[in-house]
Amino acid sequence: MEDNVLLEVRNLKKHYEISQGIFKKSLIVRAVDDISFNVLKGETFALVGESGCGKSTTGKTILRLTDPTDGQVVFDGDDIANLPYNEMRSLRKRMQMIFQDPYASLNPKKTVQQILMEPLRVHKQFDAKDRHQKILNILDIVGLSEEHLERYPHEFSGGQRQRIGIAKAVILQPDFIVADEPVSALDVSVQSQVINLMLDLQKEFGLTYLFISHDLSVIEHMTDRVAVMYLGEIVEVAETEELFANPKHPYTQALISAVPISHPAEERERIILEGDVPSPVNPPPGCSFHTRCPFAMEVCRESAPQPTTFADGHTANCHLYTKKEEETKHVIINS
Amino acid sequence: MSDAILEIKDLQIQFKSGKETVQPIRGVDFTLKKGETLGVVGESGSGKSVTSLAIMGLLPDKTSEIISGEILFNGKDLSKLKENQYRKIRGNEISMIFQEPMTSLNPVFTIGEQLSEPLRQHKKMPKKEINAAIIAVLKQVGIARAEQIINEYPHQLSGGMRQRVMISLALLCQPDLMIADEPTTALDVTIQAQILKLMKDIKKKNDMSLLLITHDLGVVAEMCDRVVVMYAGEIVEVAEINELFNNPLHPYTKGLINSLPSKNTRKNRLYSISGQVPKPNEITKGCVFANRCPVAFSKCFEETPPVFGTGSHISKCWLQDPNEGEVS
Amino acid sequence: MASSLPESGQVLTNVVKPKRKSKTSTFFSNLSRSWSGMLGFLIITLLIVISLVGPWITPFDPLYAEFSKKLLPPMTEGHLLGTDQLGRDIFSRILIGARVSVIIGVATVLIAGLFGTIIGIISGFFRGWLDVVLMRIVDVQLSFPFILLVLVINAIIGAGLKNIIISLAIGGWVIFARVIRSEVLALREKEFITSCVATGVSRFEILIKHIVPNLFTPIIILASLQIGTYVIAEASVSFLGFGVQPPTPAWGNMLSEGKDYILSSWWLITFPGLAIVITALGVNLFGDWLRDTLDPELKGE
Amino acid sequence: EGTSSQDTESDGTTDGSEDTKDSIVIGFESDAVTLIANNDVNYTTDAQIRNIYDPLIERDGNTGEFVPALAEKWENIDELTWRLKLKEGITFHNGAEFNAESAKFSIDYILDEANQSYYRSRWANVEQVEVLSPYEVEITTSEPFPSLIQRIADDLLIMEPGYVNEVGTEQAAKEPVGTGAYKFVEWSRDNYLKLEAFEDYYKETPEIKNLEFRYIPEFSSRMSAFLSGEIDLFKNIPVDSVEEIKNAENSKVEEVSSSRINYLALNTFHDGPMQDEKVREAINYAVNVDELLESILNGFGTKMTGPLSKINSGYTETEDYGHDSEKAVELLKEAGYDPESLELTLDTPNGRYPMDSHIAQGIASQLQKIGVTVNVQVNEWGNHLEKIQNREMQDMYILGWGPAFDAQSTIENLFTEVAPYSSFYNEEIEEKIYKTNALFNQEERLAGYAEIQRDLVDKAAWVPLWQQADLYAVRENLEFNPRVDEKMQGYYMSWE
Amino acid sequence: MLDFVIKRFLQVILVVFLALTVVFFMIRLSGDPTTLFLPPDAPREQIEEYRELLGFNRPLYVQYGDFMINAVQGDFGESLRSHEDALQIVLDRFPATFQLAISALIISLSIAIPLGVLSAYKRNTVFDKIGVGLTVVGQAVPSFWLGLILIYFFAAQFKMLPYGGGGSLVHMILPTITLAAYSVARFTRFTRSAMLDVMRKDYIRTAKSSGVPTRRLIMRYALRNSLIPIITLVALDLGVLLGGAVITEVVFSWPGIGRLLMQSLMNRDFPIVLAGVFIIALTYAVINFIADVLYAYVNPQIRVK
Ligand SMILES: Nc1ncnc2c1ncn2[C@@H]1O[C@H](COP(=O)(O)OP(=O)(O)OP(=O)(O)O)[C@@H](O)[C@H]1O
Ligand SMILES: Nc1ncnc2c1ncn2[C@@H]1O[C@H](COP(=O)(O)OP(=O)(O)OP(=O)(O)O)[C@@H](O)[C@H]1O
Ligand SMILES: [Mg+2]
Ligand SMILES: [Mg+2]
Repeated sequence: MEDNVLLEVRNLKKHYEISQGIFKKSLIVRAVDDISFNVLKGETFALVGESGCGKSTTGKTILRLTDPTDGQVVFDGDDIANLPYNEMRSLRKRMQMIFQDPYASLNPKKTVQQILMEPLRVHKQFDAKDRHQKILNILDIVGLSEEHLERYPHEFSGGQRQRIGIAKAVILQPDFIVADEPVSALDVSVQSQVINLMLDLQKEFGLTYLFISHDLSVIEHMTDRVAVMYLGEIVEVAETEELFANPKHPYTQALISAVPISHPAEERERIILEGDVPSPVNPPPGCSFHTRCPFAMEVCRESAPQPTTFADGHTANCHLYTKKEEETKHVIINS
Repeated sequence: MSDAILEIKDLQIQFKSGKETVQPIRGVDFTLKKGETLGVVGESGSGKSVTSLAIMGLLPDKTSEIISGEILFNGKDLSKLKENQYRKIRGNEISMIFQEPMTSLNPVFTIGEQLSEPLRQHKKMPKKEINAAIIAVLKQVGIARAEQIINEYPHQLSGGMRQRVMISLALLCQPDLMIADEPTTALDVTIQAQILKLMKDIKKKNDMSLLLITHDLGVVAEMCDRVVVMYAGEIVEVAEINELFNNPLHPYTKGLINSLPSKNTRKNRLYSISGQVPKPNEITKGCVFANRCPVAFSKCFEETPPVFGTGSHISKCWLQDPNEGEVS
Repeated sequence: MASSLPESGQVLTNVVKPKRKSKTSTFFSNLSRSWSGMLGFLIITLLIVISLVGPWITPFDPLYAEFSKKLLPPMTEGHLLGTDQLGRDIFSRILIGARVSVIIGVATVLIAGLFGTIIGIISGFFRGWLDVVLMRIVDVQLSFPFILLVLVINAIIGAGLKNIIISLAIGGWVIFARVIRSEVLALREKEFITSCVATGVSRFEILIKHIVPNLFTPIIILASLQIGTYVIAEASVSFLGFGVQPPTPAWGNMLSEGKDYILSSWWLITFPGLAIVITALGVNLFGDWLRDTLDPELKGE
Repeated sequence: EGTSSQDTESDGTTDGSEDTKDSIVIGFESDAVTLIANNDVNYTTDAQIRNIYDPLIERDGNTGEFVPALAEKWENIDELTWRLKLKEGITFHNGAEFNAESAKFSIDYILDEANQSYYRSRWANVEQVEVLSPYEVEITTSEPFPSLIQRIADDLLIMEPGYVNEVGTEQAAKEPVGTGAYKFVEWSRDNYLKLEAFEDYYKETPEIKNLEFRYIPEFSSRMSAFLSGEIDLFKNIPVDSVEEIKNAENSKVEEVSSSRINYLALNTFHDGPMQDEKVREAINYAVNVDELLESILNGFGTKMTGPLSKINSGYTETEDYGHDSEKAVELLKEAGYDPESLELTLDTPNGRYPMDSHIAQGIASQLQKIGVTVNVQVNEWGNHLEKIQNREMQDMYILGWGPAFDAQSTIENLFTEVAPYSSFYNEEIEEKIYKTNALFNQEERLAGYAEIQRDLVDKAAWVPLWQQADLYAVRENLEFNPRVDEKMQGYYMSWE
Repeated sequence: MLDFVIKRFLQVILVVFLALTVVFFMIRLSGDPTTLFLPPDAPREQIEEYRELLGFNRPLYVQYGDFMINAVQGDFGESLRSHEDALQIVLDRFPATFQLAISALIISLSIAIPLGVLSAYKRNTVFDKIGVGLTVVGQAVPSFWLGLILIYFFAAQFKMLPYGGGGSLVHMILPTITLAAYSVARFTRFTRSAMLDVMRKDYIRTAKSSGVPTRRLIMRYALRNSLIPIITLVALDLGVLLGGAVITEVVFSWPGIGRLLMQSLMNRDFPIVLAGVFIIALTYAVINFIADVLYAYVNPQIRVK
């Protein structure tokens, strides 16, 4: 399995400092706080969690779009986190990103042609003629055509823009793509088109995705493995089917149970969590979830749980499983 | 039809911007019965919000115009009301919850000040009673620290809390009809589950009718008794909730349901509707969905379909035309 | 390759196909919809035309003093707007004065705009201590009334066309630096910039190819709004005797020279004053229109 | 004893009743800088405080001749010694007595560096002041100082030593005490200065009981104030407004030929055509002074033909160049200049002298007529002066000089090498100037200055323009005789 | 709050310090004033002597150091002409300027806010269009010109009002109108657009949906929201008013700082110029500071943090 790993994230931390003026100590936002996971070649690895839990920050830090506070990001053997700026630039040919907002992620002053030409130019791929051919090629793949080349982003609909964004990401034929909520801004009917495109591209080019989303049904549909984040930490990692069938962490359980039903006849037992996600500025001590956890125990308030591993790389950070006897009790309650 | 609390008949709304006019609502008909939850689903831009604002009489008065149709509330046509008559209904008999809890509360007034407004306007209560009433309603929507919260400002609350405040604002005068325009879209799933449950409970307790606007079929499935499906400013299908999911008639509804990831085999291509929603100015003759419809035939491009169907399940599709033999 | 993606052709059926108008024609069709924008545009055009062809269309030599004809009221002896205390034709002088106003407005906006923009870009893009220092300077300067600053500088460095431009520019660059900096800051956070970084575009190229082009709109809007301020400021400073000096016919010093005649020969200050008002009005109307059409967000600055 | 003052003294006097008006408001373009005497060299300050302080010697309002004021008589003992006999029985506003000590104190005030009096620059030659008797002082100078009397008349005002020593100069500068016709009442900076008649004035109690100066920098505001009756008198009407004031009801214009002269300097310090005598002559021919005077100044001014005006004690008649364009062109060509390609610079202040920048533009037009291009450069006054003093002027500039009552101070300060104000310098002439200055014999002196005047005209040292006309807007029924020395003495005014 | 105050206070000091430094050097480099004070016939040696006496012959940095050391102690030196304390001279004029600026501010606010609100409320009506038109014109009229015209009509032609000058309230009318004209236009425009902005906000729609009548919506809700940006503008404009007072003071013979500063610039009376710059920069900074505090006060989002 080891040789299969494309990306390895080890103890990654990203803390933002919010200045409060000269006289106050600045606030530290623990956007990502010590997370580790592996992404295997060719798989779709999902990050799921509530708003503000640090999904995007993780994605951006992995691509070195912001510098990590601490930890390592090993991509195909290179530690990205410590790579010099210029080497990192050339490595970007192999790792790309798809953004959430199709309206904001394209420069309004550039034509499609210019947008797609840029990656080729920057990484000195092909000569002038071949570049044009390559652009036409990729446009065709994402479902646009030559007549769109001279148009500006505002002349397209949301779905089409997302296609342009995807085209820009795959034109260099990268190995790895971070897709940060690529479909959550899109309408249902267009969302499925884009998901299909991503699936097709993965097949076509053998892509590896880090797929960030808060939409559990999309994650269930298209990803291979899932990491669940809560307040800057990963609380559970498992293969997708395993996770949905057999969630271990109380938060995962609540999350899955909160998804609206897909047919009116469906009956579902709900775990309704109390309250809101705490602020990452001063996360609660101990297990960060204990403030909302229906099973919170004394120990949860005091110490942070270590990951417990179950079968097939399924791990969860929860005190329920660090004490064997309690584990059985609660799993029964919640499954 | 006496049990209808809200009846909308052939509503058409036009917007003017500069010299151009667009007509995003081109014939909306539906009925909301007393005590029921009616869902309105449709993609972005299909006219859900405009319809709900029209019911509340909150369309911008200079640039918009109801060019035809009636909005009957308890038999009274709201669209003909004068502003100060309308005012007596808003927040009193009909109230509304908006999509964005972040921007829908005034940042420079305390929660208490904002919540006292409907009571001041409609109930002429003394100050003390107002406060007591507010606290009671806030407790009802599950806010424990109600006494403190009335002195706080919106930015001090989280998104979920704010949406609860919005709901209590809508509840204060115990309206007969509540309109909720995508009340949970901006919220996280766990919070969404809280709010949906709350709304269900409250609706039951207060014996209200609820018009729930959303683009999420899951929310509809969870909450509604009946569903209206809108597409590009028109209603394409109306049905009982189970009927809609079990036996959708309009190809658009079918497409929507089928493209839900959960309806598709894992890791396979999803069912999808090609193309995208036409902009209001691109709509010409024929069925509005014809250009995306996988089963469209020539008639669809020529003539606008009327409403077909009997009883509670109706749809606007030539395929439902009893005179049309061929069904693909 | 494309064959594996059966849907690709179909997606296009609904593509918006707007008639692609040229930029100028959209500009004019937008303009024609707003009478105030149109009026502003006409005034500006007229002003520019006058300042270009002024010397050839003046009915009299604007500098020639015909002593026997001094202080003629308007519409006498062929002097449309009368003559001044030296018998010079006021209409001709106003026509030539337009050039000074245009030069001052444009030159100041170019200098202040260029300098302010560069500072704003440096500050906003590179941040760090440089930003802190530059913005403190901007703060400091903003804590001093503009007109007074211009006046003090002009009094110190001396009067004259060149110096008034310099002092207006020194007084004016900060606004540009402020606005441009905040624009750059906002742009930096835009996803399309992040997207460029993700592509591997170098910082320099991001700045030149992606940030700068997106600054044109705010710069143009701001510049058009500032010109009016400069024209009025120049007139004020000239009025106080510091600005453009006679005999150069500038509206401000025409007013300054004519102010002693206000009670006896009203036309001496009325017409140059009106010229200033109309110019400032035109520039403001046009600037407002530009702002409203190009960037509804920039209101209020 | 006072003859008429006693009966009017009542509470009502300050306001002035409708019928017998006894107060006057004078509009002034700017405030006095300070109210202490002998410090600020400035017309506005001096004109105002002269109502509070008296000089030892004053000038006759019509002729400019020296007449006794606090001094009874003065004599020249030798080249370095002067003796003044003072009047007796004169009191200051505070009751103190005026005597030789006060005179000595006032001169010493100028001489004491600590007081930073700007007058000291002209008094540097005064070595000491000695009190010979209670009413007699003797002034010794370090070198011959023939213009000492002029200095005494123009600069020196008498302060009360007791008062100044008691309250200090700072306070004395705010609430002055003198022997003048008016006592200080109130001073609001940049707003007004209010004075009231000094009952015990040594001449006679002034008829005008209340004298107020009001500061109005803008002419048009001043004019409005005058027309609406808020002020009764102001100086320096622009020539183009004279008619209007004449026509306004209850108003009149008073005019006097001032001692101040205006000229066009031809700069020989600057390396350029002006160093050539022919060119200077050509300019003299080309400039039509009569036309300028008539058309720009509306005739308000008295044409000059040489360095001195008629009012000057050393005046001698010199020949007028007259206006002759052809001759001008000829001379230029002789000097080797093609008028068409000659380009000259003409600097002018703006608003310092009547119509100054307009005159400059007028001169430019006139030279234009013979083909010479003239670039008029208008300077802010401070810059103009600095440019002259730093000798940075180019070809020509406009300047005024005054008061120009006597030959020596005018000629010495204008036409020697150290004095930049005409920017003309000729070694021979300078020699003559110094020689003449040192003469003590009145006749010889006059003859010497007459010769210098003719030489200067011969060499076309400058283009003499005119004596300024001082124009005053005056209430119709106000008795007011404008003075050649520009002073505005409430004492000499009265309502009819 | 305290640290906010301290921080702003430091900023004020910095502002004032830099303003003084810059003006000091510019003014010194602009030339030497000695000759202006002396009689024109003063001999050369005398000029040199005075130059030395006034300290203008020393190296610039020494002059600067001296100036700063004294300025810190509140001593800006003596006026070069009257030898009085420069700061005191400026302070004596301050009330007049402040009075003018404040009354102009009060007048413009009391006209502009109702007008702006009404204009926003009656958007796109004839009233609004005329209002907007007038405000654009109002911003295009140079104040000195307006001042002259006002004098022409009211003082000279109709003799209704005095030409200006200090004194009673009547004297203030014309200068106040002149000074206020521009701000009235600006505030009206700004209030209008702020109101229109706020009226589009979701929370106004919320209030409307609770049945709040339009009148109350505007007077209570929208106005309070609009006031927040207006406060900042007012602070900025008080500075503009103080600056604009220079011209107005000259035109209307108003005995304030602006006119003094003008004269001192002309006379090269440097200590007064510097003291004037000091007072204006300080006032301006203090006003901004007050505005910030006020802003924080009316804006709960800042207040609580
Ligand atoms: N540049 C930044 N400066 C300061 N704090 C930041 C910054 N970017 C993100 N944060 C904070 O870090 C936390 C994590 O943000 P992040 O954007 O990664 O969340 P997310 O999981 O992607 O949420 P969403 O679903 O809303 O996109 C949040 O609390 C956010 O406020
Ligand atoms: N004030 C307005 N002026 C002009 N057009 C408008 C206005 N408000 C809405 N529209 C247009 O009306 C159409 C329907 O908008 P509406 O907001 O009702 O859609 P929606 O179904 O609520 O969509 P969403 O899910 O995005 O909220 C859109 O095309 C929109 O552009
Ligand atoms: Mg995110
Ligand atoms: Mg909506």
